[in-house]
Amino acid sequence: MAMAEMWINMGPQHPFTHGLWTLKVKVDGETIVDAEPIIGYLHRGFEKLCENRNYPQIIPICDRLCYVASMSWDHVYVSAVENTFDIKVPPRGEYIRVIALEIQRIASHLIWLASFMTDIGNLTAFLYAMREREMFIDLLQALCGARMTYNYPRIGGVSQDMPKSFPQQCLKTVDFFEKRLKEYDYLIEESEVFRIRSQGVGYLRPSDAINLGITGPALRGSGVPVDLRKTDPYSAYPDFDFEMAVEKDCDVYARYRVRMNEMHESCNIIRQALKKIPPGPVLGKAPRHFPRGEGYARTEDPRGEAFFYIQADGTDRPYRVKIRSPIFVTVSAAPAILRGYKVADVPSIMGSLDMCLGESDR
Amino acid sequence: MADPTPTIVAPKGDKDYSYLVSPSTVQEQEIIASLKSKFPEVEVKLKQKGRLECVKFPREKLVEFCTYLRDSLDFEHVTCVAGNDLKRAWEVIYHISSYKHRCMIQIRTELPREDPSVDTISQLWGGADWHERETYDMYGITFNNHPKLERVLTPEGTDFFPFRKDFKLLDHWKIDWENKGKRPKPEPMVSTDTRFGDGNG
Amino acid sequence: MADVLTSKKKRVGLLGYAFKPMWISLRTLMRTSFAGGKPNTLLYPEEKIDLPDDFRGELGLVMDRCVGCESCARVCPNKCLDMMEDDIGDGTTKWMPALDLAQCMFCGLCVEACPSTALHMTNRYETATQDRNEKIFRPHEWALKPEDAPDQKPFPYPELYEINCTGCGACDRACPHEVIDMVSIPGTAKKRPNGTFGPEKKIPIFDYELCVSCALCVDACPFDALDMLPRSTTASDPAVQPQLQNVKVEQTKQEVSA
Amino acid sequence: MSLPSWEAWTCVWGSRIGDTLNYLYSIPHSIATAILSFLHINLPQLNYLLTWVIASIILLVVVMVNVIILIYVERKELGRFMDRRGPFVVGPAGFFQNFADAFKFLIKEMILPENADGLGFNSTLVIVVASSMLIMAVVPQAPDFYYTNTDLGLLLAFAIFAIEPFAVVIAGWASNNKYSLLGGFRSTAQMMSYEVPMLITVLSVVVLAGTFNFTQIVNYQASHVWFVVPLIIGFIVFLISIVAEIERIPFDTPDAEAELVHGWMTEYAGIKFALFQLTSYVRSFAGAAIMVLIFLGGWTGPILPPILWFYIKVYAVFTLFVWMRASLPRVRIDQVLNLGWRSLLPLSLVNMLIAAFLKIYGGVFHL
Repeated sequence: MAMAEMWINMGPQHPFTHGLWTLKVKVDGETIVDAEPIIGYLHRGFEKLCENRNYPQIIPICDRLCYVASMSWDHVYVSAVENTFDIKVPPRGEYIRVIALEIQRIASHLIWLASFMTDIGNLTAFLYAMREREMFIDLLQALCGARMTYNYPRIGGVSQDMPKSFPQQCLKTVDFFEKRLKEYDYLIEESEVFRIRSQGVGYLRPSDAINLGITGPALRGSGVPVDLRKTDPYSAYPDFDFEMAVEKDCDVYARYRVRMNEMHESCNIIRQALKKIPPGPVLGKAPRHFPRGEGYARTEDPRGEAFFYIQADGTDRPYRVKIRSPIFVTVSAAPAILRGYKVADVPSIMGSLDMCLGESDR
Repeated sequence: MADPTPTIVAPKGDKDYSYLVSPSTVQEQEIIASLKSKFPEVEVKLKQKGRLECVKFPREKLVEFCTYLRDSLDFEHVTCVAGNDLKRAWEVIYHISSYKHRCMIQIRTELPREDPSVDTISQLWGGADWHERETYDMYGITFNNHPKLERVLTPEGTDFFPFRKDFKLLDHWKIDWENKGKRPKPEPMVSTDTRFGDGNG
Repeated sequence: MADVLTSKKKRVGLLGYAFKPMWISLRTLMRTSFAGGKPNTLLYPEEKIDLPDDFRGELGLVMDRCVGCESCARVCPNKCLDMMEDDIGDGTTKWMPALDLAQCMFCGLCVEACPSTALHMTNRYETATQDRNEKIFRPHEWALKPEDAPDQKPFPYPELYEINCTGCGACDRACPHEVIDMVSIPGTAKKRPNGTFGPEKKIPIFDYELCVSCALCVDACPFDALDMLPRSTTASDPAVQPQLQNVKVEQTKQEVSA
Repeated sequence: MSLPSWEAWTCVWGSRIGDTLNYLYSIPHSIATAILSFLHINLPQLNYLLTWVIASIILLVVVMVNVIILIYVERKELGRFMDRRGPFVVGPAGFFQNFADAFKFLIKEMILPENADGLGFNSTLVIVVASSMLIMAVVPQAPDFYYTNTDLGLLLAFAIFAIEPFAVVIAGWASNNKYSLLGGFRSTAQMMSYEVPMLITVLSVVVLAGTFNFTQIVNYQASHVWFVVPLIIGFIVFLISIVAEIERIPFDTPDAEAELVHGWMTEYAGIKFALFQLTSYVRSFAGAAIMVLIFLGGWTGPILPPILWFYIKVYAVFTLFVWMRASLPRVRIDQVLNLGWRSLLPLSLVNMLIAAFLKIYGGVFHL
């Protein structure tokens, strides 16, 4: 027996949205019957902006695609340009990029953890995660001088070499952070309340996940072992020994564990990279004039598959830039995931998908 | 009476994807050969390792081609659908990737200037749905048989397609240095969004 | 499965109902409250974070060093730098950039582009105001004090990769200061099939005394034959220049062969 | 029309006349007597009424001061649990931050939403605030400091506790907001499912003590043993129930900010919102006080005066609430209800059995 159904507008000003978007849910009592996401509040015409700027000038606005994972977006743009014009990056530049990317991945996952924890009502874990994130932001600040919008990668390398004290500081931070990760296990994972909020909630079938185009930790949480760092390696990732985190439970809890394990693996990669880093220049020769051509790059963003497509017409500006944002696709799949759950599950399910509307709306 | 309340079923017994860990033994050349034998008029070439390319694709063949890609060649994932304004024509660029064979195919389809429409592939891959909506939103390229071809990023009721090349951006304003360095006042924006007719809350 | 990390699930147990998480928060309470511990937060207006030297804060201009080359205004993605004539303090005027800080996105591209170390990103980051118009600065209004100015770095000058140069003269046409002179190299003229000789190959010669390092020639060169490189010695010193050029050419040849 | 006789009042509210050992009677009585003799009025009914009014004001002030300290304690403790500082700018160690917040709420606009039901919207505020304050009227704080000491104190306290959900569901409906409506529903459902195990647990205490009177329950514990020892299951059930009753994390589903913006309070702004927040702390204080009285031996303790022991215990219990809030995530509403009906109700019945067993064979355990 269905009760009177009603539409609830969740957002754009709603504590669970983490950005500006609206989720219209049709509820039957407290059960979600249907949902409709509405995005576009942050649409800045990013691709058009890129068409009106020259190649180096696009890097700082790529930061603004998603300011909790700026480095990843800088990197995917820069590597798309490098793929398009066959620009070589010196090995030291690649290694520093990998270090920066992995630090950024940890920082981004910590932001995810923080916001996810507020979604399910644990403010303490939110503050702990933000506290740890601060250490990694400090590292990135030491690397490039900015805390959020880095503008660090350049076409052909990175803008500057890392400071002398950086490796030591980085190792110290990573070691300290792994201790703190154990604390999180106690605080969050081994708590029964967290288990009942996350287990059996937000099922995402693997076949659905692939068909709907969901990528990244959400896909790996459904038991599909796809991590572009492994399956379509780029940059210096083939040099490192790491594993991709995959869980088979397909629920919110699985996605949580995937991200926590990824943070461990990122720590591993940072250690290996600092050990193996070769000497040499960090910035290769980049042309000032770009020929015609087209190319693309795809990388494993903290949120999924990030993709940049560039068409160059021989001028100093790209003719067409297309950005594939993982969250844009994930939002479109929200109704399929949410159907059948309670209103109270909306924050935990959408939180487990790690929303970021800056990159989604572009 | 509305739909019955959906019930939640744990996804047990779904397809096991753990074989994706190790790459398949199928080479890109075999994929190309297979495509060539099935679609002789389509030109597929290998750009680099794991990167296939397919230019000047005939738009009538698209759904057939994509169905073959998905069902027979294990291209499970559509990475991106991008529109483009070539001025002489419209273009839709598909990037479809295969987790199994670890490769990606780029299909560029040109549409005539006067008829910007192409068949949808969102029935094949759900992930293409919003990309096609966005392409419609930004370029006005219509996708036949698309379940819900509406504006997605711009508000409903927008009467222009902002990424077309003939859509001119405003000039960058200049600071009025004579008048103590004031910036010009922006014109007030009027929202035309009508999506929130459903009361409050 | 190789390459796949699936760690074992932690057991919740009876303690997990409330005591494990409560133990962690209690430990934090102990650490922050007793034994001289203190919470992790900084009391912001009183305490401030330590910033690295290369922190990218508010922009500052060293007026003495500015050569008016407009590199910064050209490279700025937001067009927040606007060139204008302004007083430098002693009554004389100079062509310098004005700043609209409200448009600035602190990317630092202008600082990298500035050849004369006249632009500097300071450690100031508290830039909030009530009115956006307060953040529009004429050149002398955002000038740095001399003691805050960064160390001066050597000017970069255009260097020629001879192997790429076709002698088209685009750099000569782009140069605003008549630094570049196109000179023919004797003996490089190609013999045509009909026996006549074509024009001799030309290369640019730089008069570094006049150069302001604006990099317009580099931007103009269609074949990437020019690059801006810092030179510690006087660039016009004839004893140094040929050697440098030889090194460059060898490097380019190695790159090509590789 | 004449005022009702004293006896009519006292049959409900317990004996107050001649209760000279109660400071909350003797002090107001002497003030009232002084005022009336100064005005040369000799009306015993008026004296009684004035005493009552002054006693109410004193009680209100005592509760409010406690609540303000409570909020401060919560913010500070929560800060330390979360590795931050809590308030520290306004006043010594940030003590006056609450006043600053209250002042901020005072200067905000009081909004009545469009299409809201004005009467329901505003009357709810009165009902919620008044009923919550009223709980403290029947809860004695020391043998010589109580407002009333009626024989049905325990039952009356929970009866007043249960008024709020009605007001909440009215508030949710009258706000004309879907979040408020859902919040109101949730609040009512949660209250209903937690009243039952809580009252059964309370009943087990009553079975052991043989009375509904708070003072006698405390005296019984003083002469025998604190009820937390024999009725530990009941204590846990009561703790969970009271946290659900006063709607704190992990059971704050009616105003879960991540799901329903602020639940039934969403549309209330300014001082109305501040009063609701204050009320929730009054309810926390009352819940902690009742818990102390029926399980933790009330005001009994060595050396220190009873009123101090009472407050020490209340603040300790409140710290437990804060600690739980700092550590646990929020439980979903259907899980809250499941917990109430499927786990706590059987447990409370088991606890009742234990109490009955102890009552019959209590001599063995000196109970």
